[in-house]
Amino acid sequence: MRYLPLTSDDRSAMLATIGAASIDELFADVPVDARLDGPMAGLPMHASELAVERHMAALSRQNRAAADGPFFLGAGAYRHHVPASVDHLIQRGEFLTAYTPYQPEIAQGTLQMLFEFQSQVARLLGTDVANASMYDGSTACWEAIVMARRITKRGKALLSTGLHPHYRSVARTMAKYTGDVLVDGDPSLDAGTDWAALADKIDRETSCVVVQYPDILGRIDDMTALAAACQAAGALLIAVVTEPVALGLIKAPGEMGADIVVGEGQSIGVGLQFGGPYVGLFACKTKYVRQMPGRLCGETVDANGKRGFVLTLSTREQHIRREKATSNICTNSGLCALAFSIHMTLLGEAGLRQLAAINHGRAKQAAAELAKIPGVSVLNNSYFNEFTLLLPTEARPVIHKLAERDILGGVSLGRLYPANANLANGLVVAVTETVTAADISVFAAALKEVLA
Amino acid sequence: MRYLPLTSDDRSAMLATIGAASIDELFADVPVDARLDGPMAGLPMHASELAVERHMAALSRQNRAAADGPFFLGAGAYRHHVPASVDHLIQRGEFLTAYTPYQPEIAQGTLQMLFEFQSQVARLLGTDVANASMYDGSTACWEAIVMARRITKRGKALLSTGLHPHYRSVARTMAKYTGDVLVDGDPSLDAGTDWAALADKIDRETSCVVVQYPDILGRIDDMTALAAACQAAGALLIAVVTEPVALGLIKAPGEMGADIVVGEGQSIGVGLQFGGPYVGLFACKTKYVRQMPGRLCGETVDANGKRGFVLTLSTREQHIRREKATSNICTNSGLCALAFSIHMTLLGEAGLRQLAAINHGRAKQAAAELAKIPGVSVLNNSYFNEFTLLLPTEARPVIHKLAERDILGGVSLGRLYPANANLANGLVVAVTETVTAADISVFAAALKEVLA
Amino acid sequence: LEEALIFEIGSTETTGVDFDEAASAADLGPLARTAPIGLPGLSEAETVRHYTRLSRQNYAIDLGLFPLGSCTMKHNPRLNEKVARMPGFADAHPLQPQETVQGAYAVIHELAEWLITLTGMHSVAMSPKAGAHGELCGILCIKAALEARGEDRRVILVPESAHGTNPATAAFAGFTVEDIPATEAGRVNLEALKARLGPDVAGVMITNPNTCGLFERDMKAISDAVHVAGGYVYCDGANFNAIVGRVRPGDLGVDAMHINLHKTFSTPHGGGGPGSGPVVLSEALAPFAPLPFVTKHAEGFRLIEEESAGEDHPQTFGRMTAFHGQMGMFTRALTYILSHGADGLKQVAEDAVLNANYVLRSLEGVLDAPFAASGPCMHEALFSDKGLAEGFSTLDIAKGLIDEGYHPMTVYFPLVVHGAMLVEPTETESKAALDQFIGALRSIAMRAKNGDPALKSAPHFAPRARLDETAAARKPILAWNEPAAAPDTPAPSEIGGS
Amino acid sequence: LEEALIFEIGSTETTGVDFDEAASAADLGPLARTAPIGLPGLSEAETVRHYTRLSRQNYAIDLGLFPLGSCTMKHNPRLNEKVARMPGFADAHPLQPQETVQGAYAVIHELAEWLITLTGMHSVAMSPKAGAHGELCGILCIKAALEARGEDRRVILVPESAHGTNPATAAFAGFTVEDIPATEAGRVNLEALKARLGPDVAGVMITNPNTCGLFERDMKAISDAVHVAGGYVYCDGANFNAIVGRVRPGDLGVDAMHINLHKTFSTPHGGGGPGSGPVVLSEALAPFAPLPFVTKHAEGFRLIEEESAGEDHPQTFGRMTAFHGQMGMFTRALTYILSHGADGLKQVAEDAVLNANYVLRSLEGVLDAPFAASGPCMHEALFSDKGLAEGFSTLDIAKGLIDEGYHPMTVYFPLVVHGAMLVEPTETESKAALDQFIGALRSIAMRAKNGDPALKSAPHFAPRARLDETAAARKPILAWNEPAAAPDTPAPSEIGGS
Repeated sequence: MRYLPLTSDDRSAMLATIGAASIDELFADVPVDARLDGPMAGLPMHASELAVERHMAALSRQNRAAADGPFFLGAGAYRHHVPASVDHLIQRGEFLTAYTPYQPEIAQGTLQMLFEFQSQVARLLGTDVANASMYDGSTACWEAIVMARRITKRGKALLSTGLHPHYRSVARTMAKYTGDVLVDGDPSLDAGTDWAALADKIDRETSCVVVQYPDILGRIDDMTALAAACQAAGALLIAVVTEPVALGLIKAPGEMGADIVVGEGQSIGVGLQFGGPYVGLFACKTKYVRQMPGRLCGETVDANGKRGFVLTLSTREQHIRREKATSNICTNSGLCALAFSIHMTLLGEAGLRQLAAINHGRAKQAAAELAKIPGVSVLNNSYFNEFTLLLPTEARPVIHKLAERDILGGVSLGRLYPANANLANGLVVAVTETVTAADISVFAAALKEVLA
Repeated sequence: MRYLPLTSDDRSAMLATIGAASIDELFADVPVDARLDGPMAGLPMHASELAVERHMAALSRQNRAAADGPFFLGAGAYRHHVPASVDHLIQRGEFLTAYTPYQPEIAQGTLQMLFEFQSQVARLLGTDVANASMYDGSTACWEAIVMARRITKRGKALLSTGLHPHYRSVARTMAKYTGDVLVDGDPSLDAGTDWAALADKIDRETSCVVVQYPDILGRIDDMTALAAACQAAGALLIAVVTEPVALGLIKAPGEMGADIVVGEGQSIGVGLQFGGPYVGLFACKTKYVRQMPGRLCGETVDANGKRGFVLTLSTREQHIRREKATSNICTNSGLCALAFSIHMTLLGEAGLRQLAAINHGRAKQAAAELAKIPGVSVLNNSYFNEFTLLLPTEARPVIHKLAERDILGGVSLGRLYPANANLANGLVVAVTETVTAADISVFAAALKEVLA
Repeated sequence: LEEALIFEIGSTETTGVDFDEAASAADLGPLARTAPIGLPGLSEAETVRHYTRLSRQNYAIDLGLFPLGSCTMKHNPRLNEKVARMPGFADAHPLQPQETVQGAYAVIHELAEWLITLTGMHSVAMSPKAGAHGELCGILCIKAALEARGEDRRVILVPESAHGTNPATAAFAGFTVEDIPATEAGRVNLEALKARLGPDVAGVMITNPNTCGLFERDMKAISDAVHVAGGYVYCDGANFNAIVGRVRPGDLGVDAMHINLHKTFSTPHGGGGPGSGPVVLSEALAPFAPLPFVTKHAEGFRLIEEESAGEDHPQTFGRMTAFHGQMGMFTRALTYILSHGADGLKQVAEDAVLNANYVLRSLEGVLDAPFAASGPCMHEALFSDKGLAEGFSTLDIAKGLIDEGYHPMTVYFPLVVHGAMLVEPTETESKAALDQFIGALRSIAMRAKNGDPALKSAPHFAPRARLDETAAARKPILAWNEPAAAPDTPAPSEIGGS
Repeated sequence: LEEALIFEIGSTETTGVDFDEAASAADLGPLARTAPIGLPGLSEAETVRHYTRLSRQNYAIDLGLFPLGSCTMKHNPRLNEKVARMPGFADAHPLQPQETVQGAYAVIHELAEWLITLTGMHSVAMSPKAGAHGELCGILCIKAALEARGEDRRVILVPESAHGTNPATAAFAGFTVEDIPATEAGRVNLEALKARLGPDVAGVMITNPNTCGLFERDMKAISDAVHVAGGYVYCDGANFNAIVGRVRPGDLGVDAMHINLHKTFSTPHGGGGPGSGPVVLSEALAPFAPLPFVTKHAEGFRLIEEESAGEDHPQTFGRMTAFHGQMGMFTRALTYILSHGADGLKQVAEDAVLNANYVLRSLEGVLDAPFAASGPCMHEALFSDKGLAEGFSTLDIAKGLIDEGYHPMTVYFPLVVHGAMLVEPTETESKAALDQFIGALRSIAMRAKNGDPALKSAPHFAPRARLDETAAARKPILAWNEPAAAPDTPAPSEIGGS
């Protein structure tokens, strides 16, 4: 078998060295009735690379890939063009097949990259420091809420109704068990955010306010006043960014006073990947760094005085603190962080700004064209590359009819909020640089037809 | 522009260092009327990676890829499964973006690989030594004929009618200019090779006899007697192998006395690639090594006595000998040789033998099934993984009708020998491990239908 | 071997990406970003060079044996990488209409079936993003099950030899953690465990094979006792690679177990992640599994998420992550599983155990092997620092191994052994590679026993000498900042002003 | 940094490839291979490790500046690699029915159009497999044209500064080669050339920009003179990267010129190949171009090969290779060309020339630059060994550069300059990278001028010290052979026998 180098002769010689008569002897500690004899019944035997590749390719072809036609899905995962060099570099064996950098002398590649990643993320989000990445945006959001409780010693979190409903679900799940109280709700179909109302709800029990920017309906707003209200009440403002490309064009949450900024970094370098692996961004003010979850890479010097990097502040972590750790996390999303960092390096500030501007321009173009369809209107009074369309009918069946025409026309609010009939006519449409003018025309024409 | 790192500031600073007022000054030696001002008219301007990828992907989709359906083409290029690790490894920047190993101290990766490649090729072909690869099989064949002239000081080459017609064309082209006399012809539809007849034609003018093994119609034969006849007449026997996988199952030409063995290595590691780049194999007896064309890698030691590898015997080459060189070649097919060597290492002797046996078995299965079709018969009395079908009608239109059913059913002799009506009903069918039993059934059913 | 930071070589004006159009003017008013962000850019050529050079400062399994115990650094097949990049997997959106992603659902379902069969369990939650996330999933299932039973049990028992994540997870979910001591032989003390069981105990978290590399012989007895006492058994499956295809945890009474796809099933570690931690569940815990998941029906696959969970899966404890989990790891793991098949996976476990025992027996004469007398180990061999010369420690052996061209083994873990060295060769190492490694480790061990002072300053042949971790933690530098103007190149204004 | 040979670590029984079936018995009689072949196999893990480790003993453009003059080591974009692997290109057979490979023909045709336009020529032969193969193509066109004219001209004039391939090519095609001297300023001596022209001269082969890195100012005059004398002008286009988008060789009277796609158009060098050498042709030579080629028609693309050549292209000199040429390089080159566009390609030439002049002017004070006074260079800067200390040579500078982390420049070429050092930075190097390189070269040059003995034994920090090339050539070892039993481990029978 192609991944197993031992030959039968090797195995015999090794058993002799060990002093065992058979492999089975090495499993002597397993109770006899739990020990399986032959290969497990009912399962296929080993297969050639050719056969496996064929099988998986057949499954892959049963999916409609985003590139196969017009594509307008967002709602927390965005399709951007990832330069070929990103994928080339993350496949270098020295990155791909390395472990957590426990031995920094021979892991400076990963460590320096993480230090650069942390620096890029902190700058992008407008904060002081960032960690070496989390599982994804949704778990980062929940960790931020828990972190706010640790800092404020309070247990009530106010969630904006504009927070991604899946992020809300994750927070609710965890809160059930940690005992946090969450105040949340479904969004209403307003042109602007619910932040002013949220500011009014802050009280002395409030650990944090969580807002998404742009929010699930694509709306953007200034969070300066909300940050001030939080600060006045001793609560933390947590900002969630699911589309970091936006920050090439609009102000960073940290600039506007957010205490903790978390995000989904998938947009940059990682790709859609049917939902994962993604890369959670986690950043905060310096003063909170020792309450931060997750890995951190820091600069230091070696015995010869050379600059080098190490994992640091690990006294917060589970392998030192066990049940007193800041979280139970013991991986980051290293390879995705690498992809993010490479793509960000390729873009640079100039490229990111241009990419963001193109996204915004393309979205405006699409919104204008779609709003011309009778009965269709754009909800938002402001947006980056994603906006909510209000249809004259339920959006979910429209999506399926469009899919029959090979158009993936967005995410219906009916899917995101199945229990809320008020939202059923809403359709969240994302427009990135990968969308062409022709795609927009085809989409608009088809939507018009479907709605007719 | 993404591949150009100089900024405008850099350019100005550098011009200042140089002491030139403008870039144009650096082109002062170009006559003014030949100097173009702006970008060339009528051509597109630079484009994003996204746009270029889209354009090329659209062109790619206008081809029917081999994997898209049943596929039976061979005739000098064979579809085999290439393990994913081969492509991974040849894309390592240290291999991909290195130059010819002119500085051996920092090129041992390429050099050791070439030494291993040469050793593998020599063993596979049954010869003493092999070079570091040629452009492809067809040019290697022609170089072998020229080499035979250098060695024997004779100018007449006898080409088997079983030699690939494109190889014959290449040899004819070159012979027109070097002055060699070629004796050749189209194959006749016999079950066996023309080698016995060929042996009779050898005379004192004959520099070499060139036979293909398996030949263009898929026939295989023992070349021992022919080798003896050559030796007796002071001529060299050149064997051409276009399907090296065969040598896992059948005797190597070198074993049977061939003096020079050349081949197309594409089958192992390289893939179809619409005809190139491929990798020419070139091997011979030790006594002829200084008459060999192309690069050679040899073992030596460094100043500290460590084993190392260098390009050697370069006194045969153009950069030393100029017009007295053994050939004008100054590249090899390094990256394809690497792919060949990696794939061969993965296979090993056991794997190669099994692969060859599977190919042969699958071909026998296909031949049996196809021969059941009324009016269809198999020409060959022996073959490896490719055989010639005789159809009751012209094969060329049949091929197109099969293509309409998404079956690529082989190479017609009509395409290979357009001027020879006798061969028009012949169809060369290759069957490798990538062909499934279902593919064979589909092909047989469709062929039956088309012929009905 | 120094590579400057991107902040030192890049510029905010440079970009390695082209666009086909100029950006149109935005009308975002006061939200428009105006201040500089400070993100350096490089051309593509410089970018490729920067990261290629950086990569060469890493050790990796592609370069040599990587015997980190409990981390299972086995070969990562390249077919996995190729498959994960097929457009139907890599370029599909998690919220596409269900009819357009049947192939993706098929992958999730097919992998789920394999995991269920291989573990002999009832069902599996696929969405946890890593092993620790899986632990949380299992513990939340237990908590939900207890709530459904109306019981308020607050204690989770964790053996000493557990991974640090185990107590962290239990504490995170609001449980009180209590330790259970190990026996002299490096296993859970069954009697101590039994003695602690009672109506306040929610369950146990146990690692099997355990972190000493030993199989918990009493696993079934432990499970039975916990079940009788009304608790649940969580098994940390990080070491499942030692028994895959040979033992089914379901047969030992386990209620929940996470599987690290990057350990047992060869998905790449990537310098620390991403992981993937599906959790297999017993029938008792299955009703509480998180959303979303995939079910198979005559007409195709269906995704169960919030909308339909009400009727299909009412007791779910909720969603653990935004989407479906680590799809990119599912494709890789399934590719690996199909490549090995039932026969190959069994061989994986056998070769992993064989390799570990070979290392154990080849080195027990030179390094102290505390549990060697208690029989064969499983997939990893444990040694201690007993017998090293005064002033020499496990750390010196680790750093010495670096100079021999190896990544060190896991050190100072498990905590039950002093100066622990945990060696896990994995099944993808050849005998020749093991012999070479054994020779290197033997020579270093002898140097540490003989007190060779050069060993104290190892590594000497790595990109860096030993790094000052204390300084890093005392005054953390976590992001790059523009250096202050160096004193020897003062800005003109400074000169004027002083 | 030693990696054993596969023959030393592999075994003929081991394989890293699985098959789904047992081999059926073959019935090949006496042709069946019975004797062992001796091909070692490795498992996939070992294979990946072997080649990964080997690769790390190479220097490459991905690791740093690679200033090999006349070799044009520019950045190889990764998009090119991705495109070349698209299944429609990588997994298509050269003999597929024409209607199934229209996209492949479109690539060939689109690239051909670009090459024709960029060079201002009439047509292009795409099939030559490398630059030297392209030279042969061009010379064969000239020979065929002369034959068509019924003239028997046997002399090809080649300037001293030509690439060694030029005379080799001409000789191979049966011509007599005669040298033309260079002027003091490093260019072709126009008068000497004119003086040699006559009815026996078939043509000239000239490199422009030439191998001294200079543009041949008199190119047009040379062409005119050759044409008047009834000959043809072959231009070696290896250095086309210096003028692409700025100058069209067709405007200078060139009849044939090969283009190294791996130089000007960024296809990877791959440690020595594959190359790709399309040849652009003037109207005079176009009728003789080799088969096959692609033509465009209303209904699609058509391949002209032996069958239809009779009517469409009767004067062709024949086929140069089995199939269409280096398709894999065509996709890469076209990808690169489309990425740059007309504006980008012009910038490529300008930046390449700018970078070379920057190196020339930054170093002319420390290294002798023989032609610096004659004006700007093109894409490469030429230095000589004049002024080095007694006993120090160009080779020492080259080996010293290795220790500074660079690949050396081209040395001892062109032959017209003593101890030549030819530096070609290419356009993909940043100013910062050039400054660092200039600093390193300056420091080594100073050491060579001051006679630093350590330089004589450089490199000290490379995988190998200087290798003994003489020994390698004297008694060539070109393939691995099982070593004879070492004297200290004699086989028992030997002991008995002696």
